[in-house]
Amino acid sequence: MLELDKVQAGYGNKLAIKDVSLKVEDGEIITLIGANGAGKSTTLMTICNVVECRAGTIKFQDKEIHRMAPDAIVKMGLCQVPEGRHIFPQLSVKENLDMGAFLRNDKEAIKKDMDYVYSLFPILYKRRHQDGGNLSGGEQQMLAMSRALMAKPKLLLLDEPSMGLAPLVIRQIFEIIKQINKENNTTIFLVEQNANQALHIADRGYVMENGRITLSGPAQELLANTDIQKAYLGI
Amino acid sequence: MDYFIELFFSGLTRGSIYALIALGYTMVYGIIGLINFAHGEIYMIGAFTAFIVATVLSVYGFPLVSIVIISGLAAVVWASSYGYTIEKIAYKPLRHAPRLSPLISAIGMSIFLQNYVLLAQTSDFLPFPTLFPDLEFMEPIAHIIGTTDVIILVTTIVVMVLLTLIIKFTKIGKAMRATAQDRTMATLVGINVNNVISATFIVGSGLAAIGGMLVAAHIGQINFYIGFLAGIKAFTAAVLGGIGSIPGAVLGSFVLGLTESFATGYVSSDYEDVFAFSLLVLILIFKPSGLLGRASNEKV
Amino acid sequence: MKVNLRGKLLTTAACALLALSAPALGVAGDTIKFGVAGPHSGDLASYGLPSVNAAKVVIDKVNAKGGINGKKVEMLIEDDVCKPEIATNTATKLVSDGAEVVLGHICSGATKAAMPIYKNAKILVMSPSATSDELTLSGDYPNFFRTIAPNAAQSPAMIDFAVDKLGLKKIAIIHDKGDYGKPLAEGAKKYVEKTGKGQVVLFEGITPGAMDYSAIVQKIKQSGADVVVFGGYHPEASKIVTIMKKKRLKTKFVSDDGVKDDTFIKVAGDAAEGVYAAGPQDNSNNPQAAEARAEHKAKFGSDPGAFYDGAYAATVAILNAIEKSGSTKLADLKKVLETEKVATPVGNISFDKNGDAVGVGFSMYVVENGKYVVVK
Amino acid sequence: MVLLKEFKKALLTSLWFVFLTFPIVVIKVDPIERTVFWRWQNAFYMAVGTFSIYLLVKFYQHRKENQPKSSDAGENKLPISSLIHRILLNPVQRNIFIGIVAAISIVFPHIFSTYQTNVMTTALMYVVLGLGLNIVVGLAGLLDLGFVAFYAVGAYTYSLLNLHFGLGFWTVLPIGGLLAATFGILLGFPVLRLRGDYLAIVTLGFGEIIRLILENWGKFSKGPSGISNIPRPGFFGMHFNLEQSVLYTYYLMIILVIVTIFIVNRLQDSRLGRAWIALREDEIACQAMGIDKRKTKLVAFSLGAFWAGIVGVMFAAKTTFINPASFTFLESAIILSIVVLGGMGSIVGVVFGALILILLPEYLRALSEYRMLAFGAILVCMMIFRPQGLISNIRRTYKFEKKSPPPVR
Repeated sequence: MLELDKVQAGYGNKLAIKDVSLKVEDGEIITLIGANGAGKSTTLMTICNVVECRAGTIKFQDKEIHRMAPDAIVKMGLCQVPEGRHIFPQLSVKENLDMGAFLRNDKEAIKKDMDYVYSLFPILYKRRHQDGGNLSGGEQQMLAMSRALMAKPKLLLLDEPSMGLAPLVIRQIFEIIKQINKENNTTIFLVEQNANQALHIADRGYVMENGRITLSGPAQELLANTDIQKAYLGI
Repeated sequence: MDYFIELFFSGLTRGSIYALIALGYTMVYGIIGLINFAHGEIYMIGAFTAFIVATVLSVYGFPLVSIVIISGLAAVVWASSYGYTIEKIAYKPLRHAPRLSPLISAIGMSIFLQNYVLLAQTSDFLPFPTLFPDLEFMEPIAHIIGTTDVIILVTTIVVMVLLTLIIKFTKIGKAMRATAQDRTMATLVGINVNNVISATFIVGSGLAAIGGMLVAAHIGQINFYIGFLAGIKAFTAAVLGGIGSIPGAVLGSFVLGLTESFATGYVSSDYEDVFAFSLLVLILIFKPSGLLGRASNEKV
Repeated sequence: MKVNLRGKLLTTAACALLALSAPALGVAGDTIKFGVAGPHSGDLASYGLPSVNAAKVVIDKVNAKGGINGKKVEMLIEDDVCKPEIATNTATKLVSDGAEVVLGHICSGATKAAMPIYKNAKILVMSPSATSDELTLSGDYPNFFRTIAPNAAQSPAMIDFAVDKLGLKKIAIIHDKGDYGKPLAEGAKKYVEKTGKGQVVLFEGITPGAMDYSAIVQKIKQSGADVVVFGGYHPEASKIVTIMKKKRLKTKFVSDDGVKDDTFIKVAGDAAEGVYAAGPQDNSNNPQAAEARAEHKAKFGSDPGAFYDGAYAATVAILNAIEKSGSTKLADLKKVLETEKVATPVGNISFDKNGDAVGVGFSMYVVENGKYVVVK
Repeated sequence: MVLLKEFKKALLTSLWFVFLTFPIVVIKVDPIERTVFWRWQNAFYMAVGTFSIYLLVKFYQHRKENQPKSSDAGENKLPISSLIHRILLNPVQRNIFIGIVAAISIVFPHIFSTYQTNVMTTALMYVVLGLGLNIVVGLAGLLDLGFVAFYAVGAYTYSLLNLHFGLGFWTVLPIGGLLAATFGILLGFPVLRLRGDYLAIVTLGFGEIIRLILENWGKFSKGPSGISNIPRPGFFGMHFNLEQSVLYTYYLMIILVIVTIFIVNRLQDSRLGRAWIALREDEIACQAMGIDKRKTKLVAFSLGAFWAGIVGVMFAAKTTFINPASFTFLESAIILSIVVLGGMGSIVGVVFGALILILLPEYLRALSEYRMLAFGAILVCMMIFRPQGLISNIRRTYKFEKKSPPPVR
């Protein structure tokens, strides 16, 4: 579904990711784990062409997308929930969700999808007229994910959904991720520092260090890998 | 009492013109954080286009109503085209540049446009054709408020309402708000940010053009330099109301217009601008982000 | 490498210096260098460009006839944007380029800043528009002449007219805060206070270029003035009279030379009717004036702008002096200017010891049917 | 194929510009005579002009893209900029460079005409103004659009003190600077809380207020008629003729520029200078580090204003005439442009910026009425091609070397 081949990208005259190659298959949950500053978020931003891809190719559904405009990429069904959630603070919850469906014109279906995300996160329905900026961190994360779902993505990129949240909320969020993957057959590409949680729900995983992929394999194998246990799982 | 009402209406007229120009400032600022110093020049170009088209039409003997409509449309179309083109040439390449670079580019653009009109047209003051004849029924109150004042007020109100509706309910309006609040995220939900910025410039410029045409028709003259002072004042109004906020720009404009009018009426017109700027300083001391601006308290 | 670098740097520096010096190498030739200075860009360009046109018209005519004493006249046109600090550069540039006489500057402020430089170089300067009293009356600038009457003559003329001729006692004096209008207005106020005729009920300055003068017009109305005496230029005057008409004010409007300009009537239209303005002595029977306007129309396809007549007159007077004296030396020119009358669009003029034109007295004009006519 | 596409684009662009400029450039009306002139030839010139400019720009871009990326860490630098960096970082070359500049500035007035010297003096005044504003904008990051107010304070201080009390140039020079600095503090107090663009508009308003007061308060300032016959700077009672005076003023300015550069350079590396830079980057972090925000900002305002005041005195003495028309907003905009164009925070940059922006309009005089048009266009182009300024600031880096201990201050 998504294929990165020797991708390079960066800021100014520094490269943040070097020769990154990875693959996401249809229907999978893939996770990319790594320490702070390893280049995980840059990878996601490069996929959406918010950060320019300097070398290599990115293919989505067998089409090269690294020269396409960001909005065209979204239109193909590739959505991202960025790190830090990026709620539109002065739009209401409902308007935020509307923005998620910005490129869609099928009113009926949008309505149905909105009901669906409200059923996933009933709290959002309660707060639908509040400004996005007034929500708590966990609610904002739910809103960000819902907003991305409103675009009916084929592939959903999630950047650190657990950041700054209470353990209870984290568990809930990860449950929902699994649910979304199963119910809608949405492929999920999950970037996490919380490697333990991420690897538990993922099918496969990649490990990133200093802008390079250093290790990859089925999630269970990675969980069993002693290096990873030492470095990321704190065991 | 009459005197008070007269001053009040003259302040309202001024305020509505400031508002039409200030909206462009505030919208552009909201979306790309740029003080667009060339905005006053857009206003001037709108007025000039209206002047040229109206004169041509009247020479060829068109009826008055069609002259008003066609020249108004032409002013909006061309001013918007200028706004669009200026953004593409002078600001877009600087989107990731240091913050002050687009400001200087805007100042350069402003100097360029003034002299462009000066060279292509003339340095002289030109008489603007009478577009709005005095209405019969207005005669008894003409000494308090004239026909053009009423037209300016009504037009401004209609335009404001339309703009609010556009911003609030249309797709492009929502995209504008989203882009203003978080440009990266707007990109990620599939908004073409470049198009939204262009649209902002187009709408803002169109509003300024309406203002330009109304003012020129009101005072009956035009030259290439009218944009400068209008631009500075409208900018002041926008900041007064809280830059980036659309209702703020309107409120700020009316406050500024009324202050100037009353300052002239009750104190002295010598210090009209001193009052305007002092008011600005005072308000900003007590409300550092303007009347309706959001306090941009950074989270610590 | 180092040597190479230094070499490059030196070459660059040398090139830069050469480029800088290029304009300085004025070639002394067999032309008479006639400088024209004034605002040719910026907000006040509309006052400066007409005098460039006037000089062009006269000089082209003279050159077509073979020049003066066998020498062609060459124009050096320099912009001063009406700013004192730029005017000093303009003046030094003209002096460096070898200007022998100068037409200009336009604004009093710029003229005052530039004069010491011309004075030092002993170059004759004649302005069509700088009215500041100081320029001639202070005696500081022996090389300065002008074809326009000084403020000192104009303010009393306006007040006398309003009070004595029109019989209006309550006077509102308005000015544009500029270096032309404000001294005029202040002079008028002082004159009223000194002579005790009439009463100043309002004295205010307005902001030039403001969008709307409704408030000040309301204030004029409130003050109960019979007459507005305005010191300033025509754009503001036409805005005020337009608003006055809109507000149905019947107050008379008396103004100055800066308003006695056909552009005022064009711009103000109907509202201009009945406005009085002081202006150089009636020149409607002056064939020179008609001819000067016709020449402008033929050459530029439009009517001339502000100070055109005065600039035309100054050019004619300067060239006449050069021709008669056969020299461009200040003393020689001065002698001719002070002794010989010359026919110009502003009348048959010569100059007094101070440099003010003799024979450019004032007439009062009133707008009737879209034309300025003399008030008898 | 690519070529054809580019041609098509160029054609479309030129058509767009023909449309855009149509009413202003093609039609000219005379509303009184009720005649309309159609200047079709202008549309043609516009089409040809934009077509060729478009192709030229594309050609330039194409060449730039195809050039192999320089090994200069990938950073695109102007040759002149990197050259200057290299020179300044190498002490031997730096001394040679300074020597050459000094030599040029000393012989300059002897090679060129009075006019050139006069213009150069003006440019030098703007160098100092730029350096002053650079403290406020470049170092402390406070956007000031009313800098010209302090310049006016200096100029009027000299003119008025001279007019009423007959004080001489040298006496007033420090007074003008100090008074301007006081005004800087006065302005600074109320606006300390404001940030970014709000600060910009308040300073703009402050500048206008000062100008309007000078314009309206005739009894105090002589109003718009201005003050004339201000004496030029003297030298122990000696009297100069105009040429000598121009020369003298020129050398005075050179000395002032050198002193300013020296002081600003020292300031930049001082505790205070580092506090300013830190304040520019992050106010909150600064407060957390114990930097007194109020004091630091006020010092920046008053120091910047001080230089403006000094130059104001010089200005009044040089032009011998001042009126409020010299102190408009446009002047502030030009000074700000100098700082940004030169490269914020960089002393060499500001010097270059001032020389270019002030000398440019003078040497564009050859273009006569197209002068300001060209000036505006050049300003835009320079920003587009060099958004970070001509010479970007060299951040001082402190390296730990074993033998010499790290610089402690």
